[in-house]
Amino acid sequence: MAPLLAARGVSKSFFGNPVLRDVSIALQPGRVHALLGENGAGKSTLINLLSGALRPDGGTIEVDGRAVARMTPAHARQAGIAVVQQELSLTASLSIAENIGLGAYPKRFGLVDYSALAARAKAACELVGLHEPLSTPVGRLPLGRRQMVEIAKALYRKPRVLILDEPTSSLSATETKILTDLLERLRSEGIAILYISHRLNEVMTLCQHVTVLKDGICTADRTLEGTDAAGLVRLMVGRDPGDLFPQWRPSASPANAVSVRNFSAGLMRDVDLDIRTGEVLGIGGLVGQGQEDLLLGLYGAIPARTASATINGTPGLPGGVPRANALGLAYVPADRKREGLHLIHTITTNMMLPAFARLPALKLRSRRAERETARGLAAQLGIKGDLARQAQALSGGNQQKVALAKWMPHDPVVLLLNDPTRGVDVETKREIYLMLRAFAAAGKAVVLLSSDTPELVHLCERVAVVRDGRIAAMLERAALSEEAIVSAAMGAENRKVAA
Amino acid sequence: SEANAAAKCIKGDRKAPYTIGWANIYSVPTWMKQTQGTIEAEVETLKKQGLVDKLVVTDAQGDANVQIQQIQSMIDSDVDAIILIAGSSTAPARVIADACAKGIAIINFDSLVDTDQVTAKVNTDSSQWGDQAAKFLIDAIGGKGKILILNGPAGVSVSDDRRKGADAELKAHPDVTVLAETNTPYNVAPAQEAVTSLLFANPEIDGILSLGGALSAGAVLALDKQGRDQVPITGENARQFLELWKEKGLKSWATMQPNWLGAFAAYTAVQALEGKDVPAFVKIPLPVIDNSNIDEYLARAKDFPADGYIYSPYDEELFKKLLAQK
Amino acid sequence: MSTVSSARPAVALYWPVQARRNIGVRSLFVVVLAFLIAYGFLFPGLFSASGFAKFTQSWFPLALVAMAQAILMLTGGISLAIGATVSLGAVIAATTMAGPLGVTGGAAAVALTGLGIGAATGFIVVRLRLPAIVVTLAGSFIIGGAALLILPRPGGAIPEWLSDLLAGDTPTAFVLLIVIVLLWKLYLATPLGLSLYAAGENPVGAYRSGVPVDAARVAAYAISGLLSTGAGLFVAAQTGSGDPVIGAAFTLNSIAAAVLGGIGFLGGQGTMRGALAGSLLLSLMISVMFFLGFTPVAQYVAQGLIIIGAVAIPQFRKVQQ
Amino acid sequence: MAVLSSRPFLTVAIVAAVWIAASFASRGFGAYGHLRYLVELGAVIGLVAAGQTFVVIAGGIDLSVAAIVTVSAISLPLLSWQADPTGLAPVLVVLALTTIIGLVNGLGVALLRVHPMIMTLAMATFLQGLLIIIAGGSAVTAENPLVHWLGNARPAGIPAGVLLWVAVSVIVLTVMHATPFGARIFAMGANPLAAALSGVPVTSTTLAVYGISGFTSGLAGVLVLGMNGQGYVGIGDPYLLASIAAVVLGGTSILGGLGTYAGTIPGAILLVTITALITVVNASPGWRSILFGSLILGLLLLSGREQARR
Ligand SMILES: Nc1ncnc2c1ncn2[C@@H]1O[C@H](COP(=O)(O)OP(=O)(O)OP(=O)(O)O)[C@@H](O)[C@H]1O
Ligand SMILES: Nc1ncnc2c1ncn2[C@@H]1O[C@H](COP(=O)(O)OP(=O)(O)OP(=O)(O)O)[C@@H](O)[C@H]1O
Ligand SMILES: [Mg+2]
Ligand SMILES: [Mg+2]
Repeated sequence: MAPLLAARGVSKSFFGNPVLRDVSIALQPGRVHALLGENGAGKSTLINLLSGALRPDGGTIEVDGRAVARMTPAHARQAGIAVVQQELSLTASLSIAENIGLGAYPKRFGLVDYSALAARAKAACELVGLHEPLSTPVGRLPLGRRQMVEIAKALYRKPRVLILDEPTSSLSATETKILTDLLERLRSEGIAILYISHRLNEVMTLCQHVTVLKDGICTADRTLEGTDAAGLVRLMVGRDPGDLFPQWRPSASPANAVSVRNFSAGLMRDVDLDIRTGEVLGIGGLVGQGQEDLLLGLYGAIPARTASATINGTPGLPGGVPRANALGLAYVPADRKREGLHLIHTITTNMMLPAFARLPALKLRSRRAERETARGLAAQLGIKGDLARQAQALSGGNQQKVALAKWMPHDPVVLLLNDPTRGVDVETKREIYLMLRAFAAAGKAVVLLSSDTPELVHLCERVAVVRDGRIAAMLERAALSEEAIVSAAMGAENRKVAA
Repeated sequence: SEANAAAKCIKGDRKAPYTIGWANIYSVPTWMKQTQGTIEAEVETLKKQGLVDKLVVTDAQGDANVQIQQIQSMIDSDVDAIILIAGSSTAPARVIADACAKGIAIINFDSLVDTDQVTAKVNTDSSQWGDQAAKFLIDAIGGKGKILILNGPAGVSVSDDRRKGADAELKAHPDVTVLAETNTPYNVAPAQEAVTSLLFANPEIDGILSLGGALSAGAVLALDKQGRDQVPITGENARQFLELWKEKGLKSWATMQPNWLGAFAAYTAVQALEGKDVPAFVKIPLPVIDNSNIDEYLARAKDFPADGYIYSPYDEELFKKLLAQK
Repeated sequence: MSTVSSARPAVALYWPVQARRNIGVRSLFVVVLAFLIAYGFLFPGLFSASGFAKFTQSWFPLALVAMAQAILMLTGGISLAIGATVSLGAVIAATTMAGPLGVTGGAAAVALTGLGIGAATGFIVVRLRLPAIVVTLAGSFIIGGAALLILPRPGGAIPEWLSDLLAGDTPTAFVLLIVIVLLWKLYLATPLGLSLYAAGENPVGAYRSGVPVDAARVAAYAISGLLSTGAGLFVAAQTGSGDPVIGAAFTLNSIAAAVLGGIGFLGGQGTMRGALAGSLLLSLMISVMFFLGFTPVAQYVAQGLIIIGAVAIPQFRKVQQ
Repeated sequence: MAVLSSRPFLTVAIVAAVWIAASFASRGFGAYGHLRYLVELGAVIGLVAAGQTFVVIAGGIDLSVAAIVTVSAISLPLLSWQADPTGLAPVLVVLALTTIIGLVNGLGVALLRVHPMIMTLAMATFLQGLLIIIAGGSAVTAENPLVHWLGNARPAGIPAGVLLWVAVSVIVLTVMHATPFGARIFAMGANPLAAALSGVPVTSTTLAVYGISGFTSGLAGVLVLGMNGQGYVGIGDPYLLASIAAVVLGGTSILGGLGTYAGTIPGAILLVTITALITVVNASPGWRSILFGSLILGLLLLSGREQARR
C-alpha cells in the first residue's frame, strides 16, 4: 500500500549548513509514526518539508505515492495534511474559533460563515477538551490551552495525515492524556500520524513505528515493537544512555532562602511559602492555575503584595527585576521566544545579557572575554552551533539551553525555573537535571515549575501543587508520586469526600 | 445690486460691543506673532472705545481643514466678525460663504480666498510685488546677466502670484538669463542650503530675485560663507536681512507684507459692523525699503524681534485713508 | 436533547466575537462620550440637522484617514504618504469632475488612483521587503509631486450640487461613514479581510495555516489608498476646489487617531472601532476647546495632555488591575 | 570581507557613487568646497539622527526632535548674557533644557507606557505652545561667540560643525557598541520583555535614550543657529523626517534591536546630497519632488531591506 505521505531522500541546508541529508520517511494510514532525535537533529525541518512550509534542496515529497513537484502549504492542505507546529501559529487577537478556522474558513456568499465555523470549531474543541467560549481571544489563554487550540485547528481540517511537533511540551498530565486518547482514536480511524516528542514514555505507549534522526541523517527506521526506551535513546545519541534522573540525595537545609506570608500576585492569592536552601521545590498543578504568577511575583516582574517576606535574609519583596537579580534570584521563562531570548541577536549576546544588565553602564566591553564566557557556557550545556549566529537559527531545545545558560555566570542563590525542559531532548534533560541537583547540593534553592510530572517526582524535595491561585497541597518527598500530584491538582480529595 | 449686498455679508441686528473671531492659520511663526500683536493692540483700542468686547482666537496649527472646522465653530457661536488669514486660497471658500450667509462680517487679509462672499479683502498686490522686485533687480544688473530666483513654497497661491508677477519684466529683457529657480519655505536655512548648491553649480551669478520671507538673508549668508562677492538682491523686511544689508553694504530693494494688516482687518471689521461703507478690496500699497530709508527702519530695529519683521509705521489716520480709497 | 443541539448551529459566534472587541476600547469610548456630551452642552445647535451635518463633515475625512492608517497598522505596516494621497485625491477630483469626465468619471479616476497607488506601495513594501515607513516617506514626495504637476496651485472646481450633497446641511457624510463602516465589517467577514489580523501579528504562522499573507497585506494597502483618495475627494467637495497641499496634516493625525484608538504598531492589535473613536476624539477636541475659549497656547498644551491622557489612563488602569 | 557587505559600508559606497555621478552631471557639484559644505549640512541631520538612532534601536521613535531643535535655536539667544564672554554657559543651559525635554518623553514612554509616537507627538505639540510664549521674545540679537564659532569657523579647513559631529560620532559609536549600556539598548529594542526579565533596568535605560535624543537635538539646534545666524520658528522642521530617513537609509531597522550609527552617518550625508542634487536640477517643483522621492526609494532598495523576523 502506498504511504499517504512520504519523503524520499530529501536534503536541506541553511546557509550552506546541511540540516537534513538524504532522509526518507513514509507515513502509513492507521499508524502513529514517531520521529525522534536530539535538539537540532532536523525534525522540525523535516516536517516543514513534508508540509510544504520549506522546499527541499534535493529529493522528493510524495502524496499517495505520487511525487509532488512543488509542495506548498496550500497543496498540503488540499492533500489533507495538517500540522501542529512546534511554534504556535495562532493570532492572539482573534477568537478561538477564528484561529481554528484560519486559512480554511467555511464560506457563504464569499463571507466567512460564522455559524458553520462555530459548529465545526466546537466539534474540534470538544475532541481536545477545550471548553472555553469560542469567542475568547486566544491571547487570553494560558500557553497550555493555546497548544490545545493549535491541535483543534489541525483536527478542524479533518486531516488524513496529522503531524504533531512536540504537542505535549506545554501540556499537563491530564491534557496529555486527553491528547493520547484522541490520537489513539484517530489512528483507529485510519489516519496517518507523525508524532515528535522528547517524552519517550509517551512515544512507547502511543507509537508503532519510529524514525530516528541524528545530525540530519536517518539512523533508524523500524517498528517500535521489541524496543525499550533505553534502546531509543541509544539510537538517538549513539551510545548507552545513563538513567534519565540523577541519583537523589537529600540536600535541603532548614534555613529558608525565601519566605513569604500572605503573598498575592496575579492569580495567586494569600499564599504562604518557604523555600529552603539546598532544596529543589517543585510547583505542579494544571496549567494556568497561577503557578507562573507565583514565580513572576517573587521575581519582581509583576506587582505583588505580601504581609511579610524575606529573601536571602533581606526583608521585603524585590519590587523589580534588577533588584531581584541583586538579591540572587534568577528566572528562566517558559516561552523562550517571547520572554527568554533575543532571537535576532547572536547567541553570545544572549548569553551575556544579564551581565550587561548589571555591569556599570559605561564600562568598556571586552569582546574577547564575552566570546570566551559564551564558549564556556556552550560547552557546559552542550549548545551546538556557531555562537556568532542569531539565536533564531537554533533549534527549540538549544534555544532553551541558551535561556538557562545566561544565568550561570551570575551564580544565583535562588533559581526560578518555568518549565526548563520543555522541548529539550533526553540527553540535555539529563544534563539539566544533574545541574539542578548539583545546584541544590551546593546549598542553593531551585524552584522548578513543571508540566512534566515525572520530573517533579524524581527531582524535588517537596512539590507545591497549585490549584485556583492557592497552594492546594504541599507534598513532601515521602508522599511524592505522579498519582498524588495529579489528584491534588484535580482537587480529587474533595471529590472523594463528596462522593 | 444683489451680489454687492451679499458681499457685505453683515445681517441681523449686530450692535456694539462686538465679538471678533480671529481665525489664525498658525500662531507660532514670528510673523504671525507680530501680526497677532497688532491685532491685540487694535482690539484694546477698540475695547476702550466700547466697540469690541471680546477677541476669540483660534489656531489651526497650519492645517486648512482644521481652520474650516474652527470657522464653523465661530459661526456656531455666532461671532459678529471673522478676520482670517487663509490656510489655502480655495479651501475655506465654502465655509466663508456660509458665514457670510449667516450675516457675519468677514475680513480676509494676507492669504486670500478665491471667493467674493466676504465683507472685504485686505492685501498688498502679490503680482505687483513680483513685478517691482524684478524691475529693481534687472535695473541693478544693468538689464542683462544671470540670475537666480528664490520662490516660496510650491503649491501656494501667494508664492505663485509673486513669481508670475515677475514674468513680464523677465520676458521684456531677453538678456537676463534665469539660471535656476527654487521653491522652499520662506526661511533662512533652506534658502542658504539651496543657494550654496546653486552657487557651486553656477559659478557666475549677477543677481538674485528673492521673492519674500527670510529667503534673502539665507542667500546673503550663502554668498558670504563661500567668500563670494555679494550681488544685487531683492527681499522682504526681515530684520536679519535688513541688518545684513547694512552690514554688507548690499545693493538691495525690499518691500513687505506689513504686520499691521491684522490691526487694519480688525479695524475694518468694526467699521463695517458700524455701518460704514468699506471697499470690497482694500489694496495696501507696497511700502518700499531702499537705500534711502533703510536707516529709518534699522533705527527702530530694537523694538522688533530678532527673527521678526520691521514693519512700516501705522496709525488710525492711515487706516482711514486706506478705507477711503475706491 | 442531543439531536436538537446537533441540528441547530451549535453556538452564536459572530456577535460574541464582536462584543469582545470592545473590551480594549471601552475607556476610550467613555472619554469620547464625555467629550460629546460636553460639546452638546456647550453647543446645543449640535442637535439640529445642519449642526450635526457640519460636525460630522469636519470629522469625516479624519475618520477615513484614521481607517486608512489603521488597516495598515493592523497588518504591521504604516504610511507616511496618507497626507499626500489625500491631496492627490482632492486634486484629481477638482480637475476632473467639472470637466468632460463628469462626476462619475472623476470619482472613478479618484478611486482607481487610490487603489493603484496603494497596491503599488503594498507591492513594494511586501514583496521587496522594504521598511514601510521610509517607502511611504519617499512615496509621499512622489505622490505630492504628482499632485503639484496636476494642479500647481490651488484651483479646479467641484460641481456645486455635489458639494451641497456631500457637505451641505444634510448629514450625508454621516450616512456615508455608516456605509463605509458596514463595508468594512463586510470585508472583515471575508476570509481575506479576517486574515489581516493573522498576517499582521503572526505572518509565519498565518502562512503555514494557508493564509494568503502577501495578498492580505497588499489588499490592505490598496484599500488604504482608496480610503485616502476618497478622503481627498470629500475634502475637495467640502471646499469646492482642489489644493495640492491640503492633505499634509492628515499623515500625523491619522497615526495619532489610530494609536489613540488602541491600534498597535506591531500588527494585529486593535480594532477599527477604536481608530474611529480616536479620530472622533481628535476632531471633537478642537471644537470643544474652541467653545471653552482656550487661547492658542492653552490649546496646544491641552491637546498634548488629552492625547497622552487618553492613551496613558487605560494603560494605567491595566497595570493597577 | 564582512566589512564590504555590511550595511554602513554599502551606504558609504552609495554616497560616493552619487557624488561621482553628480560631479559629472553638474560641474561644481563635486568641488571640494561643495562637498565640505554638504558634510557640514549633514552634521545637523547627523546630530539629530544620533539621538534618533538610539531611540529607534531601543524600539521607539522620537517625533519631537524637530520641535526640540527649534526650541534650542530659539531659546539660546534669549539666554545670552554679558557675564560669560565664551558663550558656553547659555549653551549648557539650553542643552540641559533639551535633555530634560527628552527625559520627560522617556518618563511618558517608560512610566505612563504611552507609545513613543504618541508621547513624542504630544511633546512636539506642547513645545509649539512653549514656542508661542518664547518665540520672538528677544528684542536684541545677541551674538554668542561659541555658537558663532560653531556655525562659521573652519579650524584647519574643516568646519567646526563637522568637528563637533566627528566628536559626537566617536562617543555615540563607543557607547552604542562598546558598553553594557549600548547592549541594553539593543536588547530592549529586540525584545523588551526578555530584556526586562534578564534584569535590564528598562525604565532608566528608556529615560536615558530619550534624554540622549533631547541632548543631541539640542546640540543640533545650537549648530543650526550658528550656521544661520538666527533662529526662527520652523528651523527644526526639516530634521524630523530627515533624521528618520537617515537612520533607515543607514540600515538600522525601524523595528528596533538592529542597526548602527555607523550607517546613519553616511545616511545623513546621502540625504543632503540628494537634496542638493535636486536643487541644481532645473525642473518644476512637482517633478523635483517626484525625483527626490524616487531617489530615496531607489537607494532604499540598495541599502534598506528589512531582514525577515519570526
Ligand atoms: N531558518 C533557519 N535558518 C538557519 N538554520 C536553521 C533554520 N531552521 C533550522 N535551522 C537549523 O537546522 C537544524 C535543525 O533544526 P530543527 O528545528 O529541525 O531541529 P529539531 O530537530 O526540530 O530540534 P528540536 O528538538 O530542538 O526542536 C538546527 O541546527 C537549526 O539550527
Ligand atoms: N459598543 C459600542 N459602543 C459605542 N460605539 C460602538 C460600539 N460598537 C461599535 N460602535 C461604533 O459602531 C461603528 C462600527 O463599529 P464596529 O464594531 O462594527 O467596528 P469594527 O469595524 O467592527 O471594528 P473591528 O471589527 O475591527 O472591531 C463604529 O463607528 C464604532 O465606533
Ligand atoms: Mg523542532
Ligand atoms: Mg524542540
